[in-house]
Amino acid sequence: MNKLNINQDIVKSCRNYANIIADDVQDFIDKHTTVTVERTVLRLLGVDGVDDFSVPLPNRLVDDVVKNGDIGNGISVYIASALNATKLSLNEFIDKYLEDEVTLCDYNLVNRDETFAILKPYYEAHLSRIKKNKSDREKFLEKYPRDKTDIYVIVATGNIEEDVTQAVSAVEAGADIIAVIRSTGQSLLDYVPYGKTTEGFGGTFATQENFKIMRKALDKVGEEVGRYIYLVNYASGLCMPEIAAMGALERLDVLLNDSMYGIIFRDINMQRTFVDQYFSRLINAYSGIIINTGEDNYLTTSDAVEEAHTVTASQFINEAFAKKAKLPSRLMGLGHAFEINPDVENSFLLELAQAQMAREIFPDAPLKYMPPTKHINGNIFRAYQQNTMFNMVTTMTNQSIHLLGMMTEAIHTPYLSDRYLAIKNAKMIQNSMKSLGDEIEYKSNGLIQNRAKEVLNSAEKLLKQIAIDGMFNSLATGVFAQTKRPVNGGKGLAGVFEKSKNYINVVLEKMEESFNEN
Amino acid sequence: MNKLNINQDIVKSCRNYANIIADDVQDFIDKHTTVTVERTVLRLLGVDGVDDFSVPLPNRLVDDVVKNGDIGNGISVYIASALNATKLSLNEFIDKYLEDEVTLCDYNLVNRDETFAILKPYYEAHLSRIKKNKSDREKFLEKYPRDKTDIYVIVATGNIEEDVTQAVSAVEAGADIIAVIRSTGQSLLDYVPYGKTTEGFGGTFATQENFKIMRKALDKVGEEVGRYIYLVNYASGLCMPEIAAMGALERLDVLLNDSMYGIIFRDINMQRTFVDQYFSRLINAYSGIIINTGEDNYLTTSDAVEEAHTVTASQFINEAFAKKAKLPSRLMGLGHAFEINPDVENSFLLELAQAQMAREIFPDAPLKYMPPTKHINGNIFRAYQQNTMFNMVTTMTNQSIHLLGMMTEAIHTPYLSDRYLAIKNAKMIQNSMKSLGDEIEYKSNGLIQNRAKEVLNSAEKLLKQIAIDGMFNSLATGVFAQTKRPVNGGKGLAGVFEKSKNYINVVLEKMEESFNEN
Amino acid sequence: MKIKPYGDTINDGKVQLSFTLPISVSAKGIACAKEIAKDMGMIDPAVVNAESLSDNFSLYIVYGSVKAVVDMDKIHVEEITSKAMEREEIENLIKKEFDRNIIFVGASTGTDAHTVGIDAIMNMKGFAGHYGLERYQGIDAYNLGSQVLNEDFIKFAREKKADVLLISQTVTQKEVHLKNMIELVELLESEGLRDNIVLIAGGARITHELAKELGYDAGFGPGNFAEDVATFAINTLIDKKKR
Amino acid sequence: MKIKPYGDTINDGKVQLSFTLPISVSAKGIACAKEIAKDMGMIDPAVVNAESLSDNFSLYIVYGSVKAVVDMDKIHVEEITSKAMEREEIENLIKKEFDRNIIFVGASTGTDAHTVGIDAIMNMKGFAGHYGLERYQGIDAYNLGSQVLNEDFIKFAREKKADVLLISQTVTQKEVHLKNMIELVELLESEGLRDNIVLIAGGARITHELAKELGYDAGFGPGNFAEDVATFAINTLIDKKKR
Ligand code: B12
Ligand code: B12
Ligand SMILES: Cc1ncc(COP(=O)(O)O)c(C=O)c1O
Ligand SMILES: Cc1ncc(COP(=O)(O)O)c(C=O)c1O
Repeated sequence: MNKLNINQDIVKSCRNYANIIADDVQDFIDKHTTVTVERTVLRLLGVDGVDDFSVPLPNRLVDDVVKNGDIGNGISVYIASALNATKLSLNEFIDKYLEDEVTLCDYNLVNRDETFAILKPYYEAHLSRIKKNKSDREKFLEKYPRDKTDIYVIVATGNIEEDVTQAVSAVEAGADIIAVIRSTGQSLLDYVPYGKTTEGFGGTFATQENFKIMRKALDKVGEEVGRYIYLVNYASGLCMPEIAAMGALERLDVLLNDSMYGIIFRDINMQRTFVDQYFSRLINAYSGIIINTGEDNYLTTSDAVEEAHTVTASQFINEAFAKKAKLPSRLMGLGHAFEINPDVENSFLLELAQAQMAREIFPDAPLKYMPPTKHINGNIFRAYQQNTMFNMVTTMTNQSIHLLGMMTEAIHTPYLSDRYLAIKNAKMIQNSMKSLGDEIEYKSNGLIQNRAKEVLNSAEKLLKQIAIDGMFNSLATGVFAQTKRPVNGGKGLAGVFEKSKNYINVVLEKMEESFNEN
Repeated sequence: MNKLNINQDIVKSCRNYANIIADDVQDFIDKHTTVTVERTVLRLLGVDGVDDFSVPLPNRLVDDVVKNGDIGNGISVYIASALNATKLSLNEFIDKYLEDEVTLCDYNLVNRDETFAILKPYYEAHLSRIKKNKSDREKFLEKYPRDKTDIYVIVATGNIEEDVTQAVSAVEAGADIIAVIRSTGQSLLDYVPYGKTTEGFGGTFATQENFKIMRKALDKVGEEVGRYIYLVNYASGLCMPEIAAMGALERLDVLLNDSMYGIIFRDINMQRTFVDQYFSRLINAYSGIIINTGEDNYLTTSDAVEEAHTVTASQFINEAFAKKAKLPSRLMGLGHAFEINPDVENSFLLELAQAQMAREIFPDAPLKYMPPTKHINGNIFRAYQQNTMFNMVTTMTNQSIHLLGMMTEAIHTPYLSDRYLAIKNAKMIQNSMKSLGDEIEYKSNGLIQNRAKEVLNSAEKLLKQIAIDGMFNSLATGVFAQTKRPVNGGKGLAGVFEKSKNYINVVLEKMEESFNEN
Repeated sequence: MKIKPYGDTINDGKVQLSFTLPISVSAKGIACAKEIAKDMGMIDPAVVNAESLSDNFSLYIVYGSVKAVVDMDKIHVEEITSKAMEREEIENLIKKEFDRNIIFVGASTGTDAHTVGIDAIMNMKGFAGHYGLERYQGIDAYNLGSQVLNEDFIKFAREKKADVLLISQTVTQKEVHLKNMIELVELLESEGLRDNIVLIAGGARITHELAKELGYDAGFGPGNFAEDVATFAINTLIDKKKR
Repeated sequence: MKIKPYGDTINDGKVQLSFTLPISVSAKGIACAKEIAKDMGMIDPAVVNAESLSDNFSLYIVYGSVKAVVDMDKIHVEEITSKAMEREEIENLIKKEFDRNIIFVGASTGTDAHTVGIDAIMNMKGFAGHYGLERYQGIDAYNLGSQVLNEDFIKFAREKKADVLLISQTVTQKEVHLKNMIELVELLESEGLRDNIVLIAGGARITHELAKELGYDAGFGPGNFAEDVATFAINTLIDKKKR
C-alpha cells in the first residue's frame, strides 16, 4: 500500500538511526538491573502476597538483599542459596522468613548451574502457565477471528466490580477491547498493590487479583457475544516488568508498555525506565502480549501540527527497542493520535496524512490510534462530532486498535452511556464508509502527500540528531513533549544497580534462550 | 470538473428527453390560465388588502369575473374596461367596488392596445419596484461577496416576531440564508392570507407583511455581521404566482418553486400546477430570485438507494421547465438530499456519488442540498453525527445551498440552540475539510464512479419513458415518490381555464417582452 | 424495585441536562443555569459548558446527580402483550376463523400529509424488510393516502364494510393530532359504527396508552410493523366474534 | 428580571435531558423515565428516545418544559471585574510601580500531572496566541511543572521570595483538588507567608468563586490567559503596597 508515495529510503534511514539509538541504550541496559526487575523474578518463581504491614513479599525480599546483600548478583542466587541451605521449599521458606525464623542473605552463594537447578521447578511452573495462556489465546483467536479494526474502550470507576459491570455492558454494545485505567499515580508506586480493590482515583488499581476478576468476566461475556475480548492494562511506571509478569500470568492481551512514557510523563528516572522496559517487553514477547506505546501523549502536551514528527520519530525508536526485546511487528502497538485543533484549516487532511503514513511505514504493526482529547471541551455535541471525524480517519486508514473518544472527555471518566454512544458512532462510520479508503486516491504532490513528506523528513532530522547526541542527553534537552528530564533526576534511580560479573536472572535468561532457540 | 468521468452523451440525451417532455406540457400551459394567475396580475397592478370578511381583494375580483364574466379573457381587460368606463383610478374603483357602487363585468371590453395603455401606469409602477429590488440585491452582493456554499436554516415558530428573534440569532451564529417555513397546509389555500400573523402550525403563514417584517430584520442584522442574508419562502401550492409576486415586491431572494411538488406532495391538480409554475417562475426570473426545487422530497417518501435516479430525472425536467420560464442556470436551485439509511453498507459512498454527479451535471446551478431527515430518530447524538456526515459530502462536493440538518429533526421544529449547534457542526467541517474535495480522486470504475453511472443510466431510461408516455400520464402512473395522481384529480382544477383567443395578461406579456429584448 | 439514573455507579443519580437562557453568556448566566438545575433537584450541578448562541442567548450543558427515585413496582403501563405472529400464522388463523377476507382501511387523516408511516404498514413493499398488509392473503387492504378528512374516511370505510380502521398521525404541533383523533371517534360513535370495528392509530408520537385514552383499541409507535398490527387486529376480531 | 429556559418561544421553559436507567429497555422503562423527568419538574415530558445500552441498561432522551424560574437580580456572583491589560501596559505598570522584577512561581501541584494549563499561562510560547508570563519584561516566572508537593512548592517560593504563587489543578475526582488546595493555604498560613503573597489557582474546573471560598485571591478557568492573570496579580500587589 503506497497511497502517499513515501520515499522508502528516508524510511530506511529513520530505522537505521533508531537502531543506532537503541543499540547505545541497550549497552547500558545489559549492564544494569533494578529492584522491580528482581521482584519480577520472584513473582515468576511464585512469590506473591503481602506481609502484616501489607508490604508485598517481593519488595520485602528484594529490599532485604539491597540492605544485607548485593542485589548486583540478582535475587535468583540468593533465593537459590537460601533454599539450598535451609532445605526448604520456596513456600516453606517464605513462611518461616515472615516468622523471622530464617534469613535470606546469610548463606554462601551457590553457583550459576546450581541456581538454575534449584529454581527450575519454580520458574518452569510459571513459564509453562504463561505458555498455556498464550496457546489459550491463540485457540480463542482461531475460534473467533477478528476484524481489521478493534474497538477499544476504557473503564475507570476505581471499583473493579463496577468496572466489570461497565465492561460487560460495553462488550454487549460492541467493544472488542477493554482497558482498565489505573488509579492516578499508581505508576509512581515502587510496588504493586495486592488483592481485589474497590477504591481508586480516576482509575482502578492494577493488581493481579483485579486482572483475574476482569479476565474471567470478559471470557464469559465473550463467549456469549461470540468474540474474544482483549483485556488491557498499563505497565509503564516503576513496576513495569512486574505488571508484565502479572499480565502474562492472568492472560492480559495488551499492555501499555512504552520505552519512554514514564520518563516524560511521570518523571521517572530514565536509567530505571530503560532497564525496566527491556525486561517487561521481553515478558510480553514471551507471552504474546501486544504492547502499546504512548506517542499520543506527546500531542496532548505539545502542538499536534508542529510536533507531529516527534510522534513518528518516537515510533521508530519504540520499534527499535521492541525488536531488541524480541517483539515481532504483529505485537508492536505503536501509538499515535488525532489531536490537531479542529479550528486549524484543513486539520482533517493533516490528520489523514499522519494516520495513513503511520499505516504505510508500519504495515504489520497493530497501530493504536488515540482519539481527540485536548481540544475537546464541555460541549458534548461538538465532541461527538470530533469523534466522528476521528472515526472516519481510523476507518479510511485501517488503524488496528481504535481507542474510542468520549463525548464527555473534557468532563469526567466515561459514563456507561458515553461508552455506548461512542461505540455506535464508530460502528456507523465503519459501516457507512466501509470502502471509502480503498475508493479514493490522494492527489499526487497534493496537500496530503506533501504533509506526510514534510513530517517524515523532520522525523529523520530529529532521529539523526538524537543518534548523534545520544538518547540520554536528548531526553535531557526535551526532545519529546517539550519535557526536559535530567539523566540522574526523577523517581526510582535509587532502585537501579550495576550487575556484578556473576549476575544471574533465571527468568530473563530462560526467556532469551527460548527466543534464540527458534 | 469531471471526477466521475460521466458520459456526457448520456447527459445530453437526458436533457434532450427533458426538453421533449417540457415542450409538450408548455403547449398546454400556453393555452390556459388560472385564478391565481389572474390574481397575480391584480397584485402586480397594485390590488391588495381584504374585504370585511377578510377575503383578499384579488380573490373577490377574479371570482367576480369567473361568475359574471369570462375569465378566459384574463382579468386585465376587465379592469381596464372598468377603469375606462368609470373614469376612476384603480384605488378609487376598488373603494367604490367594495361599497357596491360599481361593478366589474358590466362594461364593453376595450381592446388589446387600450388595455395596455390604461393599465400601463399600474403595472409599470410595480415592475419598476421589482427592478429596483433586483438591483438593490445586486448592490448588496457586490458589497458582500458570498462563499461558494451558503448555510441555510429554517425558522418555523408560527409567530413572525418570534421567527425574527430566531432568525437574527441564527445569522449572528453564521447563517447566510433564512427560510420561513409555512404553516401546515397553507399551500392548500386558494388565497394568500393577509397581514402580520402570530399563529401557525409547524410554520408561519406566508403573507406579504410577514415577508416585509423579516426582510427588514435580515437587512439590519446583515449589515451588522457584514453579510447579505438571503430570505426564503415557499411558492408551491395553489397560489404559486401570487407568492412569487409578493416575494418579488418584498425582495425575497429564494423561492421554493417546483414544477411538480404540489402535484405529488399536496395532491394539487397537475394542470393547475403546471400553468401556475410557469408564471411564477417567469416572475422569479424577472426579479432575479433563485428557485428551489423539491426532488429531496422523493427520497423522504421512497427509498433513497432504489429511487435515486428519479431525483436526477426530475432535476432535468425542472431544468427544462425553468429554461422555458427564462431562468438562467445561476437561478436554478435544483434540489437533492442525503437520505440513504446509514445502516446501508457504504451508504456514505453512494451519497458522495449522487452529490458529486449533481454538481458535475449542473455546474452553474446553485444546487440545494437537503440533510438527512427520514432516517433521523430521537437519538439526538446519532442525528448530530448523521449531520456531520451530510456536511462532509456538502463540502467535498461544493454544494451551493446547504440546508442544515437538525439534531432534533425527529422531534420538533428547531429550537434556537438546535440551529446554533447545526451551524457549528457545518462550520467545523467547512474549515477542517476545506480542501478535501480537491485533494482526493475517485478510483476509476470504483464503487463511487459506477454508482453515478448506474443512477444516470436509470435516469435516462426513465426520462425516455416519460417522453414517450407524456408527463401527465406518467404522473398518473406514479413515476415520482411512488405517488399516483390522476390528470383530473387533486385540488384546484376548478380554477383552470382555457384562454380565449383574445386573452390578455399585461404583466406576463411585459415580462416575456423584456426577456426577448435582451 | 426502586431505581435511579445511572452514570457509572449504581444509584449515583447522574443525568445530563442542556438548555438555552435568553441572556448573553456570563458568570451570572452560569450561576442562573446552576439555579435552574438545582431547582430541578440536581445536587451541586456542574455547568460543564456555557456558550454564546448570539448576543442575547446562551447555551448551558450541565451534569449532576438528581434525588429522583422511581419505584418500578408502582408503575403500571398499558402494553400490547400479545406477541406478534408470523405472516403465515396470521393468514392461517384468518382462514381458520373466518370464511371471508378481513377488510382494513387506512389513511393519514386530517391535515396530515405524512404517508410513509401508514405505507410502511399497508403497502405491499412494507418497511425494513417487513411486508405490508396488502401482501397478506385473507386481508383486503385499502390505503387512502394523506390528508383524508374523517368524514371521507368513514364514508369509504362504510362502503367497504371495513373490519379494521388504521389511522396515522404524525404532526403533533398544537395537539392537532388529538383533536383529529377524538373527532374520528365521536363521528364513529354518532354513526353507531364504533363497536363493529377495530380502531387502531399509529405514528411517531402515538403510544398505546395515549390511543386507549382517546378511545381507540390500540396505538402503535415506531418499531412496529404489519405483523404487529395484524396480530392485534385479528385477535381482537376473534374476541369480538366470540362475544 | 426573571428568566426561564428558552426553546423557541420566550418562557416556554424547554430543556433537554438524558440519562441511563439500570434496567432493560421497555414501555415500563419509558414510564419510569417519565417519572424521573416529572420529579425534576418537567411538565408532560416527552421521552423522544429509548434505547437499549445492553441487557441491563437503557438510555432515555427527554424533552419538556420546566417550571423553574430564576430571578437574575437575586443572583450575585464573585467575578474578576478588572479588565485585562495588554502585555505592554502591564510591563509599563510594573516599571512604574516597582523598582524590581515581580516573581511568579507556578506548578501543577499534588498528584496532578496536568501541565498544559499552567504552561499555557507561564511558558514563553503561551497559548492560543497569547504569550506566557516568561515573555513579560519585569516578571521572573518559574514553572516547576507537574506533581509538585505543596511542601516543595513552598520551599522553592520562599527561596525565590515569590510575590505571586500560581497553582494548577485539573483532576477533581474524589475532590482531590480541594484537599490539596486547602492544604496549601494552611501550610502558607502556618508559615506566616499567606499575607505577603498573591495566591492564584486555575484549572478546567476552577472558578473564581471556588478559589475565594478556599482562601485564594483569585481563580481562573478555561479561556483565561497570561494577561488576565498578570493584570489581576499586579493590581493586587499594588493595592497591598498602598496598604
Ligand atoms: C418525511 C417527512 C415529511 C415528508 C412527508 C412525505 C410523505 N409522503 O410522507 C414531507 C417533506 C412532505 C413533510 C412535510 C411536512 N412535515 Co414532515 N417530516 C418527515 C420526517 C422527516 C420523516 C417522517 C417519516 O416518514 N418517518 C418514517 C416512518 C416510517 O416513521 P413513522 O411515521 O413513525 O411510522 C412508523 C410508526 O410510527 C408506525 N406508524 C405510523 N403510522 C401508523 C399508522 C398505524 C395504523 C400503525 C398501526 C402504525 C403506524 O409504523 C411505522 C413503521 O414503524 C419527519 C422527521 C422524522 N425523522 O421523523 C418530519 C416531521 C414529522 N415533519 C414535521 C413537519 C412539521 C412537517 C411540515 C408541517 C413542515 C415541516 N416542518 O417540514 C410539513 C407539512 C406536512 C403536513 N401537512 O402534514 C415535523 C413534525 C413535528 C411535530 N411532531 O409536530 C417532523 C417531526 C420534522 C420536524 N422536526 O419538524 N414531512
Ligand atoms: C492532556 C490530558 C492529559 C495528559 C496530560 C499531559 C500534560 N503534560 O499535561 C495525560 C495523558 C498525561 C493525562 C493523564 C491523566 N489524565 Co488527563 N486529561 C488531559 C486532557 C485531555 C486535556 C487537559 C488539557 O491539557 N487541557 C488544555 C488546557 C490548556 O486547559 P486547562 O488545563 O483547563 O487550562 C486552561 C485554564 O484552566 C487555565 N488554567 C489552568 N491551570 C491554571 C493555573 C493558573 C494559575 C491559572 C491562572 C490558570 C490556569 O488556563 C488554561 C488556558 O486557558 C483532559 C480532558 C480535556 N479535554 O480537558 C484530560 C483529563 C483532565 N484527564 C483526566 C484524568 C482522570 C487523567 C488520568 C488520571 C488518567 C486518565 N483517565 O487519563 C491521568 C493521570 C494524570 C494525573 N496524575 O494527574 C480527567 C480528569 C477528570 C476529573 N475532572 O477529575 C480528564 C478530564 C479526562 C477524562 N474525562 O477522564 N491527561
Ligand atoms: C504508554 C502509556 N503508559 C501508561 C499510561 C498510563 O499511565 P498512568 O497510569 O501513570 O496514568 C499511558 C496513558 O496515557 C500511556 O500512554
Ligand atoms: C419544492 C417545495 N415547495 C414547497 C414546500 C413546502 O410546502 P408546504 O408549505 O406545502 O409544506 C417544500 C417543502 O418540502 C418543497 O420542497
